[in-house]
Amino acid sequence: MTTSKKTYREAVKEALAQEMRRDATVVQIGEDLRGGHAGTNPELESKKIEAFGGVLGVTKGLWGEFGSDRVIDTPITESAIVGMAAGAALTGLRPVAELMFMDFFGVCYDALYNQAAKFRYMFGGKARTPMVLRGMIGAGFSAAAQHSQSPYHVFASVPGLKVVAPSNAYDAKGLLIQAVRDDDPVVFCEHKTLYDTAAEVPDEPYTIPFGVANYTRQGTDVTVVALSAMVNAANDAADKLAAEGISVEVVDPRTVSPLDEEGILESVAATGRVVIVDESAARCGFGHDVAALIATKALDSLRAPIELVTPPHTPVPFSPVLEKAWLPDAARIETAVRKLVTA
Amino acid sequence: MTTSKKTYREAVKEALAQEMRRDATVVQIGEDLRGGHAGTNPELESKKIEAFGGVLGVTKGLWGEFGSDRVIDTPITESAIVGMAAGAALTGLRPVAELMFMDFFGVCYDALYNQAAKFRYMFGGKARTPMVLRGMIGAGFSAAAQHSQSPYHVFASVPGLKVVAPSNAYDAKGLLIQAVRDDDPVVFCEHKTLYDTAAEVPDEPYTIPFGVANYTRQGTDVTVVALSAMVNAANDAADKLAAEGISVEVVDPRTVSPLDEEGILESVAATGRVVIVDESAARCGFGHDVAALIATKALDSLRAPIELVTPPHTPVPFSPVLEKAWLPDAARIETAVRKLVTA
Amino acid sequence: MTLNKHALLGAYRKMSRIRAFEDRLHEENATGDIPGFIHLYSGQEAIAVGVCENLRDTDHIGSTHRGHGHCIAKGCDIHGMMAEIFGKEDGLCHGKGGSMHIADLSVGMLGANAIVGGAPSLAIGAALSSKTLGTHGVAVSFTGDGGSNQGTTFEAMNMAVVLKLPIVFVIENNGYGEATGTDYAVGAPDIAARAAAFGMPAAKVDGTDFFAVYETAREAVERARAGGGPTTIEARANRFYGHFEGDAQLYRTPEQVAELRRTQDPLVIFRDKVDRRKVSAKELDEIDEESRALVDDAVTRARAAAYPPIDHLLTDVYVSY
Amino acid sequence: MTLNKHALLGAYRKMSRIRAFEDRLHEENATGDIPGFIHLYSGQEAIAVGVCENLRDTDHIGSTHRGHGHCIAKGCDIHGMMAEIFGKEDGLCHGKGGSMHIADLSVGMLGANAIVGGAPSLAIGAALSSKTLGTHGVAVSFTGDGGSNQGTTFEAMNMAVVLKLPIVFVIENNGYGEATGTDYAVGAPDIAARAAAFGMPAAKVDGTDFFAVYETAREAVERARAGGGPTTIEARANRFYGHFEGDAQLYRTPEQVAELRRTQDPLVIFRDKVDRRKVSAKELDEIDEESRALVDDAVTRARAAAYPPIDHLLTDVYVSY
Ligand SMILES: Cc1ncc(C[n+]2csc(CCOP(=O)(O)OP(=O)(O)O)c2C)c(N)n1
Ligand SMILES: Cc1ncc(C[n+]2csc(CCOP(=O)(O)OP(=O)(O)O)c2C)c(N)n1
Ligand SMILES: [Mg+2]
Ligand SMILES: [Mg+2]
Repeated sequence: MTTSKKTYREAVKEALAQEMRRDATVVQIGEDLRGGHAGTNPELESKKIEAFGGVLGVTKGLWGEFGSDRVIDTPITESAIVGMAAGAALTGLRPVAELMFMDFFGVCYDALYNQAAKFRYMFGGKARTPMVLRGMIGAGFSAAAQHSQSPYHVFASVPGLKVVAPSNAYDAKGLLIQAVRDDDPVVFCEHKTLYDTAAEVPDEPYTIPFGVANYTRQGTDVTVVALSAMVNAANDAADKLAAEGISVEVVDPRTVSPLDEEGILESVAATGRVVIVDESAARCGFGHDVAALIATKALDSLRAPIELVTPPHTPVPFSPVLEKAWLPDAARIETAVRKLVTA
Repeated sequence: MTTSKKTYREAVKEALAQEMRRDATVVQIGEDLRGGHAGTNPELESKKIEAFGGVLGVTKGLWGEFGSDRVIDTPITESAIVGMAAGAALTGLRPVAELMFMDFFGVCYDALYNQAAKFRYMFGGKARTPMVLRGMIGAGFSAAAQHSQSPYHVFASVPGLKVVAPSNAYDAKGLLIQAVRDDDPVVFCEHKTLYDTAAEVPDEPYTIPFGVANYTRQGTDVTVVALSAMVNAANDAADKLAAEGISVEVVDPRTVSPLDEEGILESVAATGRVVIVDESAARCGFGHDVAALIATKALDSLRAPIELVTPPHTPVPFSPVLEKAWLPDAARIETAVRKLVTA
Repeated sequence: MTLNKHALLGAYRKMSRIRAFEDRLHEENATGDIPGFIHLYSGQEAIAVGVCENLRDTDHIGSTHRGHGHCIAKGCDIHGMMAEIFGKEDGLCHGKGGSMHIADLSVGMLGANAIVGGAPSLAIGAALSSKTLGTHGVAVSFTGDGGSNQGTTFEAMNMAVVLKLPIVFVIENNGYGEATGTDYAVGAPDIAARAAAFGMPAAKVDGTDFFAVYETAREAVERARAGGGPTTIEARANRFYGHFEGDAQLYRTPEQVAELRRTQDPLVIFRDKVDRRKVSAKELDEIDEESRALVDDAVTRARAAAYPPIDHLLTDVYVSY
Repeated sequence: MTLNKHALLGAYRKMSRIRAFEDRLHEENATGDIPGFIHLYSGQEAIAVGVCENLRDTDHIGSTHRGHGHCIAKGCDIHGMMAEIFGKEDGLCHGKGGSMHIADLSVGMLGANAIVGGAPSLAIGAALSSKTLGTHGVAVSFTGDGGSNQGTTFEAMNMAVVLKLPIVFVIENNGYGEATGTDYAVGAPDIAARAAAFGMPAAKVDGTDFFAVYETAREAVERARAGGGPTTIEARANRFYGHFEGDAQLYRTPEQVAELRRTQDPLVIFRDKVDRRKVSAKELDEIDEESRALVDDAVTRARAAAYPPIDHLLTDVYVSY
């Protein structure tokens, strides 16, 4: 299998394109996935120009290859987007809907959590809803309080939803292909600060199973559980601490739901010390979920209290100085690790 | 101060009525709070008949006293209800909006979590949003998957929201009056199975501060943290276990956010064993939040792993036999407690 | 109107079954043995049946909390429905859904829906599937007058127009959303006109008259099937029972309800309007008898049926934590 | 048209300030020193100003992601706005909000809003306050053509009609929602007609013509203030820059934009239409000068201003965990 250096953005796009080639029932639905419908530029249709290709260019190229029937630009109408995707998934398509910023789930959450997520159970196992909802998460772009959130913990608390948050280009491609092929609704969270990060990524399609954590650093003193963009911060901290002689293991669960409980517990059992880094929330977030897992199932292996590194319980501030202080970073992780090993 | 026996339903209604009498800026907004607007029954207006008074009779009587300008029946339009309440709160009113079933937050969540909750911070402290969002939570009524949920964990994860879930009539009245007087948006969760439970409740208005837990049972062997309807299950379990010689302390935080961290940690420090009972979610729920609190701040006092009693990670099933198995009950709490004391 | 005898009897049979089903549920509910909330469809039969008689098994419908009529009209099994409403393992959803979530994808029924305004966007999804897969299928979204005020409904309408989807939005105007009058809650008196302003043909029809509904729906379904895009139909009828079982109906008087039952009963109106050369009163009486017997059997079997085994709590969901 | 000289100069001053503010931001953004996303209002000045010149300080407006023009029209301080956009402590929101969340309740500005369709329901809330408290205040909701497709917008319209709220819904139709044409995304060609179907007066107006907007808005605001309920105004104008700064604008050609700037500039049109006996070109030129100087000063001060102290991260929220 050949590989090449690809950005996270390219990896996502390649996954979508390859699945669309493989399976004619895969369609994309969202706002400005292409951009330029109607409007007035005479060259657009004839030259197959995309005016946008997604607001950050992720879907650029798909419309040219697959056309308006499979790359469906919509009005600004998220509840119809998600509801339509759910209904289409029930009836033969595999829609990939895009929410642009995941923060927008507030205008359309019913279609996701009360409808799509529940069909299979509520209908006694007689329905399947193979849809993916893609969207951007995360702070770091000065996009302010309504465009910087990471609500994957909210989605993960819903039975019936699968929730994915890849930290690198390789995982992004493999997990997205898996998501498209999955028969349950999957929420796929793309961290906006990761789009330009690159990795060696196979050119052919491949899948990464859900619920399998990735150990991005191996170590013996402290386990750091981190997800999405926080994995990079954790890796940086681990590398820095390694130089100081502290051996850190970084566990990236990759999927919030299902969660690789064993993958986390095994590492904690070995190190006895754990830092959980999480961007989602200071209360009732994903970090708390992992902490509860450990406190209920591996308490005896803990040699020190769990350290939880999250943003403060405030909205995301706009000003870059405040936003930087808001976002967990390598320095805070290092402090937490040092506290544990010296405790 | 005189008291009288009142149901939870009556306590809620009395809180609303007394606050409306005290403060002319308090208004009620929701669907069928009165019921009967327009329609065709000629007696309605002349005799001040309410056709509904809320779907379970909670607001019955308010319209007769305060009229249509302060008890505002709306179309079925939750995003306009919550958004209108938020805008009204910014501009001089103290609206109490009703969502009927909290499960409906999916159609209107943006107005709550991206707007009302964020104004104060996002506007640099220059705004206040004194609104209350009331609604029913909870399973046990065979109301099925879309009318039985308890999403207070979702609300509590939002900075800027206060979240209340009273377990008895006394708390319901005092906390609701507090909520109406509060200058931040408050989500007030009424468990539908509690409406007919009664307690001695003062007739005069009174407030209960947010963030102060109530010890409904005092004990020395095991701490049980429980909220809303789960408090009754916990109390039942405690009484039963007392007969067996196991001394259980039941801590009812009453408000999910802010949370009385000290009130919980103090009890855990004393008993060293904790069962957390929570109806919200099997993943990323309120129970996990409490477990994380203990595992990060009181690990050393723990003599055994934390026990978490939640529903399974499934939607709420309709059939009564399945719903009963879904809902945590006294028996499951007893099992968890026994496991801890014999560990 | 080109319905032959077979079609006329078939249509009446469905209306008759709905009526028998709902009237019986009204009684069964009084025994206290039916869990949860139920919302009865009696009085609106001509709408569900008038529309669905134009549909194929492979067409799809989205429904509401008041869904029994839509289920029966679209061909759901009466026994499976009754067992579901009683919460039994034999139910169409094995007891996991209940009255507000009855679904049967094998006949194109996408589910009753306990969220007002939930169905329209799901239904346009089914329409998108038809369009994309080229199946020439049509989707129908049933929504109440109350639900016609939800933003989700308007968004689905606009999307359907933009994508020219094969869908019919049926707005069942029964005069009330719970206890609130349509004349209060719908700012403009005309729901169809509101839909028309979204850029699609919209018609108003007497929803107590099967023949009128059938004709109007036929045109809309044909247009959709031929690629002509969406239509809205506002159908006016009445519900004969309360909003849910247990509703004291203070918003109308018993005399008003009696008058409605007397003058606006879709089954009676069918009998009045049907061509007597094709269909005799006796044949219709027999159908009514047969409906009651069928429902009676369904109740007996549903009551006798087993509840789901407890371990089914954890099935039908991808993973149990 | 009864505007006196003072009012005419006042209106032009606001349009001129908006233009100077946005043109300068376009340049400042190119330096890379402005954090986050900005959306410029140039080309639509006559809408914000034509509407807001009818409002009092105690009236309220809800706004959009493209909010600078609304802020200035409603009287927000230019220095406070600029500092906010640069993320500084002196900003109207002390740097916590940014371009998409500028608010100043003291002048009735309820906030720019980064959620498309966010403002309409907030604005009806302000209208409800006026009605309930008897202040005779009026609320205005600004929404784009794209935002006019959101269900939240429709729900607010219906609620406003039902409760007869003192509100004006202004739909700014600039032909695009991001890169998608209005003629694609709005199923029916006529946004005003859609609003009218909700049961309120609705007007279309040339949004490049201050005088036309002012007159139309005056009528609507007077009706609202007198208790006559809501109105919708669809105002057609163009944005001269991309959707956000950084947009390559492939959906239209540079020639098309140049043509728009030449023929549909609200400031030029104002100059053409204003009564020259009351207002001279020189006076308007002076205002433009003054606007540029003001904005220049605002940039200088904003750049020099301090960022918020880190410990402000935890203020302005009820409690820090
Ligand atoms: C989103 C949402 N809001 C409110 C309700 C509560 N509710 C259930 S049925 C109903 C009335 C619906 O009225 P209509 O759409 O006219 O249907 P009908 O009951 O008349 O058949 C309401 C308000 C709900 N289930 N979902
Ligand atoms: C709920 C929501 N959906 C999508 C977006 C992304 N978005 C921001 S501005 C915009 C276009 C808005 O178009 P329009 O309402 O016409 O306003 P304009 O930009 O033309 O002023 C979109 C889609 C958003 N901010 N919020
Ligand atoms: Mg109705
Ligand atoms: Mg626009």
